[in-house]
Formats: sequence, structure tokens, C-alpha cells
Amino acid sequence: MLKISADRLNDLFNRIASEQTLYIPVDHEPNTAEYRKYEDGMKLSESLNTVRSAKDFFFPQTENLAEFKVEGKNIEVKDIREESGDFVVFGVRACDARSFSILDKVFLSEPVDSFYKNRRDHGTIITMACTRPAETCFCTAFGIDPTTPEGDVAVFSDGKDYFFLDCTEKGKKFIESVSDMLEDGDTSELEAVREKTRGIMKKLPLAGLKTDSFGGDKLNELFNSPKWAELSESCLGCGTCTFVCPTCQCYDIRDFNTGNGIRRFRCWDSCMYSDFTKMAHGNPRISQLERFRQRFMHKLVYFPANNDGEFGCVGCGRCLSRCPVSMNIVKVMKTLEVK
Amino acid sequence: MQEAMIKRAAQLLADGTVNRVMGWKRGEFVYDTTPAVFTTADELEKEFVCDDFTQANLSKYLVKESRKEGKILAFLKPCDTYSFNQLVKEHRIIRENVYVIGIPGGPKLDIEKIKAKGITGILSVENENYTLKIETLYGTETMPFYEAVSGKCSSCKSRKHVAYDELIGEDGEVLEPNRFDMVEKLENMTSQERYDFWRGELSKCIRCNACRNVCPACTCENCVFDNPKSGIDQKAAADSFEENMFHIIRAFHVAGRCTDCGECSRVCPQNIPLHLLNRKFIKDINELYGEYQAGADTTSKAPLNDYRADDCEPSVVHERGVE
Amino acid sequence: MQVNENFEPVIVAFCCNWCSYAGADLSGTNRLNYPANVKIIRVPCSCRVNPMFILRAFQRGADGVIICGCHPGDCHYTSGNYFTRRRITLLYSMLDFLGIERSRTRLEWVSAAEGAKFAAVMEQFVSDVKKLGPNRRLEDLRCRKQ
Amino acid sequence: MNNDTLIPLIGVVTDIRQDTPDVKTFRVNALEGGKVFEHMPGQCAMLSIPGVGEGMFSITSSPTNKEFMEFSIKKCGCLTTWLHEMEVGQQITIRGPYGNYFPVETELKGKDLLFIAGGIGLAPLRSVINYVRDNRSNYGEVQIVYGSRSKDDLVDYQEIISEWQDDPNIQVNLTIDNPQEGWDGHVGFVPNYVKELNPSTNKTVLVCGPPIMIKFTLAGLKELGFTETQVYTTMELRMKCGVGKCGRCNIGHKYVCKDGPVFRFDQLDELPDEY
Repeated sequence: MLKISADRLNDLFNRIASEQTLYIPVDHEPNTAEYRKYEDGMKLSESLNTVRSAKDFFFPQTENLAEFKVEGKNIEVKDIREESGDFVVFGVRACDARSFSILDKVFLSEPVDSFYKNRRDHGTIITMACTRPAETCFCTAFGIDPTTPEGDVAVFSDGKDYFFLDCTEKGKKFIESVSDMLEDGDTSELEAVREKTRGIMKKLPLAGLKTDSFGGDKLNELFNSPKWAELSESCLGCGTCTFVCPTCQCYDIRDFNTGNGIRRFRCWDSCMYSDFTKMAHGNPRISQLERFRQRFMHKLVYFPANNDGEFGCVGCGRCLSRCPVSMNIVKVMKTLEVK
Repeated sequence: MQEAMIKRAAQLLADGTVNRVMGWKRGEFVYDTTPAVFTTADELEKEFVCDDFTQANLSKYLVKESRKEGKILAFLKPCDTYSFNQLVKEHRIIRENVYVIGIPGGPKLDIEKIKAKGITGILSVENENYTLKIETLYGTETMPFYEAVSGKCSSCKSRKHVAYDELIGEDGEVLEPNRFDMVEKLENMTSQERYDFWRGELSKCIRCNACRNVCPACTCENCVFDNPKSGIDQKAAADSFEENMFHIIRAFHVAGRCTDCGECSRVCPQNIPLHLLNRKFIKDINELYGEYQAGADTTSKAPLNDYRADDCEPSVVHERGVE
Repeated sequence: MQVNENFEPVIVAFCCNWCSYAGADLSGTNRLNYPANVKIIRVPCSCRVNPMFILRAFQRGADGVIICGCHPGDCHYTSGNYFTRRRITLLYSMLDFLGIERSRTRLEWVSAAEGAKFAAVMEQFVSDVKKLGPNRRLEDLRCRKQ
Repeated sequence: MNNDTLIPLIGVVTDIRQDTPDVKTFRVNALEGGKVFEHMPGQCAMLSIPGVGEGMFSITSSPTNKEFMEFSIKKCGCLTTWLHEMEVGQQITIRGPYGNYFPVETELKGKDLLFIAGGIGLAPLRSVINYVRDNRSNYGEVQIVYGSRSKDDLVDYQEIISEWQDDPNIQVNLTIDNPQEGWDGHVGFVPNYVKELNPSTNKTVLVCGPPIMIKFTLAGLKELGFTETQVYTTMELRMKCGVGKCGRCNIGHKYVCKDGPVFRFDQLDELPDEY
């Protein structure tokens, strides 16, 4: 497999950044990594994952959809879309890589969301295999192998070298474009590292999490479970879980009057918010119970019902560590599962 | 401590004094405790937890819980009793429907501070003579207890309970912490430095509303930021102005009512030091209008609902510190 | 700081109906000039000014905001301006804390008889804000005039 | 870049009719005349006034009308209040058509049809009724039961009395909730009236109205011997995107904007009770 030694990684970054925009996770504060646009000298984070997911690259928190000029009774619509520039996201973990295929199922299904597709077409995703999973990880429950991430290019590290494996046409092209910096390497030590990681995965506290009790065919029995009341009682109704979640994709469309015209933008929204489904004549989800239930039913039942059984969760563990009251999908699954 | 609490709660359930108990529930890991309501001794025995990680302030839940049938038992730490008192004062909690047991406070631990040391795969955390022994998937780690103390506990303002029906453990004293140190440090910066500091912090905001929804002072039925008629309702900050707007207005709306419980900064997923905004208001109020601690009692007039004919003029802002 | 001589700031003045607005009126009838940069918003009492109004003025292009009310003790509603004083002091202090230039905000007591004071206060405020240049720290980029 | 459904088109309001005290019907044309797009009966469109808001409304005119589209809109919230204040010539943004439609070319073909509507619930059904009238030979008997609070609240009253009631191939039964001067027709709630009329159970039913009316009508129909597979309705929930992506109008795993708004009751029965 082609590789580059760890001490030359930044040379590679500089090379990529000279051709297109490069984003890498960097440590902002200890244990709070976030993606930043690469600038010379930036150090790749050693944290397991970023606080926010990588979905921003394709589905940003806010983006403008159109502009309107209103004059008297007349309205003029301005299409403000622009072709995105090429960019590379380096260091995406296996869970987040899978989240893109989940988002694709929403945004690339007919009618295709051109805003999302534009960025997806121009982005190259370079994933990185995990070596130090945290106690909050449960990606294996959703059939993800963190030692073999998806993406356009998968990168593996044995501590000394970074190995590059192309997974798509786009990835192949990318590796070709930097192949002069890479050399053939021996993967025997790498295999040992991967094997060790797999061993750790089996020992994780959430390794035994089962998904058998969930899926599209469990619609009414799960919806009508009496346990939602107890599960939702502590929920604050904030959007933390939604906003750090790599697969949450609900959005709102709003208008802003800039004084120079109307700007229509979309922004992330959360089904946990009280006004998510509020209409002029009432709200079908009146209490936090219904809103809470919606979020987890969506991930564990509705999404699989519409997408051949694929769950809307990738087990990244962000909601486990970020929820202000530590209520999360794992607790929901463990409470609702049929033992 | 936990044993005594469970025992007393079970007694009060059994003799009919209360029909529910508000406490914390054990989670998946050693640190992830969730506020919960218990109704039977059995549940208490199995799931109730009160340890170094039960940081969450339970007062706000009592706004709803005290409006339900019957009396509820709530375990409140000293800092939580201030929030409780403030909510009683504002007629948000119905005092008669709550049986408060005061329990000793922290210092509580913040798992994020442990993780910040690079410790991951945490399986257990033991406190051995103020050294934390942390078992992880990658071996045993140790760190000093005080380095893992949560932000809100490290500047604890009081170990005294200001509202309770009974106490478990001893009551403490009001402390004189150095809680305004960081505010002061910022005040002594230049305006440009302060601006840069806050832009750096507030630009991290993802508008998840966790700070608002956890805040015991934010109990409006319909928040101005959710009300389409307010003209400033927003879901996401589409411009940096809106980040400023949200946090300034939120801090202002709780000024004089914020008890400095520190929940806002605890829950922020982006680690923004939001409590500094509230502390700035508290410090200003103390300096300009006399010492005031929200929640210390249920009768005093809130500083923003009060005035004196000889109050200082706003120009005082221009006369202090560095421009 | 470099001063752009051509910069004409936009000033929003919230004026209490009973004193300051009448004061502004008086300065007009006395043919006293005050800068045209000042856009007056009449409010029933200075304590009607919600902190949000001030922020929104900055959002939508104001370079300075001034609140004018009756002198302490003279409020038409007895005590409105006393509450204003506490509120606005704290708000201005917070804006200062966030690094917003403190000279962009001001509060002045102007009675109905003080037409000359009104003109002088505005003259001074406009010149102070002019020195600061356009509001960049508390503006909404979307609202910037194109 | 290809067109994106989220970027709307412009329509112009060419006629406004005050139907009832709180319902107006708006005629919408493309700027260059004609229709902004084609649709099928039961489908919806997103209308908006930039800066005010956007909302989903059922297209109340029939696709057989080749000149314009119509929307009957009840004044109840922020956007609809604004729409009610519009004058002729006002431009609005419009996108669509969204959702499925009544199976007029498949399951409903050749069937005897019974339309049951309450209040503004006539809006989506009017599209089907006029479609059926214009393709009359494709369908069997047609009966319309329509009720409202009062005579003044009957939407499209002029069209009903001047066109539908005069049509010998259609039976129209009107009712109002309470007796009123100048009204010699039936008085009483729609569900009870349906039971009184005792329609033949080989009819296919299309029902739309307030949730409470739908609930009692369905119960009444079952008493008469109808099965759920014979009854269609159309739903509404809060929508933002209109294409099943923004995630708020779902009932179970079905999105009302995309998989609906038209559902057969046996389909709804399989979904969780959240509407």
C-alpha cells in the first residue's frame, strides 16, 4: 500500500492545500477538536473525533437559498447558487463517513437537493481508521468497521506511517495526484495495529448493543411504548443532540429582510424544539414526549422503514458525551429493547 | 451519603409525605447521570445515584413537577437551593408541593476535564484520597482530584442551604470565592482584546439552546427567541450579530435573577464560558447598586425592579477601566 | 485610528415623548441646528426602550445609539426613567464588556425646556461617533448597504 | 446548475374572490399568462410572500382548467392574513406541485363517488369534483355532501348552486350546523347528515374537513357498512421543504408532503396515531 511517513504528513497537507481547500481536525482546546481550514504548520488532532460532526461540509448550519427583490407588487427571484470549489476533508472517522451515505439517501433522492449535491460533487473525503476508540463508541452496532472506514480514500496509521487506500474513482484520482509524495510500504505492522483495535472494539462497554428490537417493521409497538414518558421526562428540549449528530438533517427555511432585499436561507432545525411542528391552528406534537419520541423513532424506525433497513444512527457517541442531561440513543435503545 | 438519601426518600414515600422523588439516575458509564423522578423504593434502590458526577441542578424541573398531583421530594445541593428560592420568589415553583432535603454540595467532577487530559475509554473513576484512579480500556490512569473539579464548583459561592425542609449532612457557610477574577481580567483588557476574546468564544455557538433550556432563570413559557412575533426569532445564527444578540439578550433577561449556578457553561457543547456574561452583570450590580445575591431569600426586591434616586448615571461605564 | 473625514454616521436617538422629544422640537422651533445624522424615534417613556431595540438599531445600520429621557425625578410616569437608568447602565456596561466601543452608546437627560442642550448633546455625540468610524463590531453583515 | 425545487417561481394573482367572511379564493397565473405548472387533483403548492413566510396550500382548481390555478385560503395565521390583504396584480412565489393525488385515473375510475366535505375542507375536493365533472363518462354516480357552520361559510357557494346543483348527473346535499334565516336546506352536522342520507356502500368516499368531522364521519360510514379501503382523505401538517427532506410533516415514516397528502384510511390505520 502507498504510504507517507508521519513526519512528512504536513508536507502532504501543504501540497493538497496548494491545489484545493483542505480541512483537517485540529485541537482547539484539549479534547475539543474541530475542523479548520488548513494553514501551514497546523497539527492534525490526536483526538478521536471532532465535537461537531463533518456534516457541515455538505449541509452547513445556515445557507442562503435565494434572494428576492420586492418592489411594490412585483417580486424578482435571484438564483444565487455558485459552483463550489474543490475541497478535501482529511481525517474523517468511519462513523462520520457512513453518515454521508445516510445524508445522501435524503438529499440525493429525487428531487435532488442541488445545494448539497454541489458540495458533495466537489468534496473528496479522506477517512482515517480509528486506533483508540472511546467508551462512548458503538458504531459496530450499525455494522461499521472503524478499522476499515468508507470514504473516497481511507488512511491507516501504524504510528510511524500513514497508508493510503483508494475506495472510489474520486479517491483514485486523488492518490494519483499526490502519488509522487507517496511510496510503497510494508503493511505488516499496520495489520497488527488494526487487529489490536478490533480487539478493543469487542471490549467496549457498549459492544453488546443490539439493534434487533428496532427497524421499520416495529412501527406501532415502539411508537406506543409506555416507556417514552419516563425516557423523555428529563429532556430539556434543546437541540444539542441534533446539532452534534452527523445524521440529523432536518432543516427550517426562513426569510430575512436585510433592508436591501429578502434573503431566504435554510438552517438546521431540531425536532426537539417546541415550535418544530407548530402551525397556526395547533401543534400535533404538544409535549416533549412526542418530540423526543420523534427523534429516536426517526433514527431507529422511520429511517430504516424508508431505506431498506438502514438505521439513521452511526454510533459516533457525540450525543452521549454532549447531552446536558445524559439522555441518549443508547439509553433509549436499552430501555425499549425486547429482552 | 447515597445510602442515607435512599433510605430517607423511601421513608418519606412510605409514610405518604411525598409521592415522588426527584434525584439522579445511574447511566451507562460511571459519569453520565440523568435527572429523574422516582416513585417507588425499588426504583430508588436500583437506579438512584448521588456521587461525584451528579452535577445537574434539579430546581428547574420543579417548575413542572410542583404543579403535579401530590408532593415531590427534591434533593438540592446548596447552589441548587438558590435557584429553587429564586423560582419560588418568582412564583414558578409552588413551595408547598415540594419537600426539600438539602444535601452537601460538591466539589463535583467534570468528565470533560478528565477527558481533556487525553484519558479515554473510561471504565471507572475512583477517588482515593483526592487522587483519581481511572480505569480505562488502555490501562489505569491517575490525576489529582482538584484538576477534575467542574468549573461551577471551582468557584463555589456558598455551601449554605438557603431553603430546605430538612438536611442530610451538615450545613456550610457562604464562601468568598474568587469568582469574579476572570471578569476582572477581561475588564482590564482593551476593548479590542475583549472584542476578540468574545468573538472567538461566541463564534463557536451552534444555537442549540442548551444554555437557555437548562437555565433555571429561563422559565418563560414562550421565549422571545422562539416567538415569531418578536421579529428576532432565530433558529441558527446566520450572522455573527445574531450570536451576540442571543447571548446579550439572554444574559440581560436573567440579570438580577441569575443565581450564578453555572449550568449554562456546564452544558455548552462548545465550551463557551457563558457564565462570564452573567457574572459581569452580577459584579456590576454588586458594585453599583449594592451586594445582591439572587435566590438568597424570597422577599427582597430584584435590583432591576428597584431604583434609588441617587443611582449612578450610565456614564459610569465611560469612566471605568480601559477603553 | 485613521479618521475618514467623509464618514457620516447614522445615529438613532430614542426620545421620551414628554421631555426629550419636546426638547428636540424646541430646538427646532428655536432654529437651533442639530446634525441631520440623528434619526429620532419617539417612545412614550425612556423605559420603553427594550435593550433589543438598541441592538437592532446597531444591526440595521446605526453607528451610535443615544437614549434621551426626562431628568431623574421628572418622569411623566413617576419612576420610569429611574428603571431606565439601571437597565441602560447595565446594558452599556455589558456592551463595553463585549468590546463594543463605549462611545457608541449614550444616555442623556433632556427636558422639554432644554432645546439648546438637545442640539449640543447631539452635536457632541455625532462628532464622537464620527471619530470611531462605522460600526463594525455589532453590525449584521447582511444588512450592510451595498 | 439544474433547477432546484427550493427556488420558487413567480406567480401573479389575477383575481380574488371573497368566498366566506374568512375564506378567499385566489386565481394565480404565470407572469406570461397561463398556469405556472400542471398538477393533478389533490396536489399542493408552496406559496410565499418573501419576508412573510411560506406555506403549503392545496390547489383547488381542477387540472382540466387550462387557464389558471386557484387556491381557497382561510385566514388563520401570519401568512394567510397577509395573503388576505393582497390586491389583484400582487406577485407571489410559487413552487410545486407537491405530493400525491386522488387516484382519479386508476382506483377511482368507473366508481360511484361520494364526496364529503366540511368548511374549508372543500378546497382540495373541489379540484377532484371539477375533474370528475369534466371527465364525467369515466365515473359512475356522483354525490356531494357539504356542510359548514352557516350559509355564509359555505366555500364556493356560487359555483355549487349555479353549476353543481344544476348538473343532472350530480347529487348535491348541503347542510349547515344551525338554523338560519334564508336557509331552507338541511340543518345538522355533516356526519349525522351522511348517516341520514344512507348512501349505498358500493361508493368510494373522499372526505376532507376538520379532524373532528373526519373522525365522526368515518365512524358513521363504518356503521353504514363502508370499509376503510373505500375512504380517502387528505391531510395537512406543518411543512417547509415540500419534498420530504426537512423532516417535520411525517406521520410515522410517511411524509405528508411527499407520500401524502392523500391517504386511504386503511393506510393511515397502519401509521401511528399522531395527527
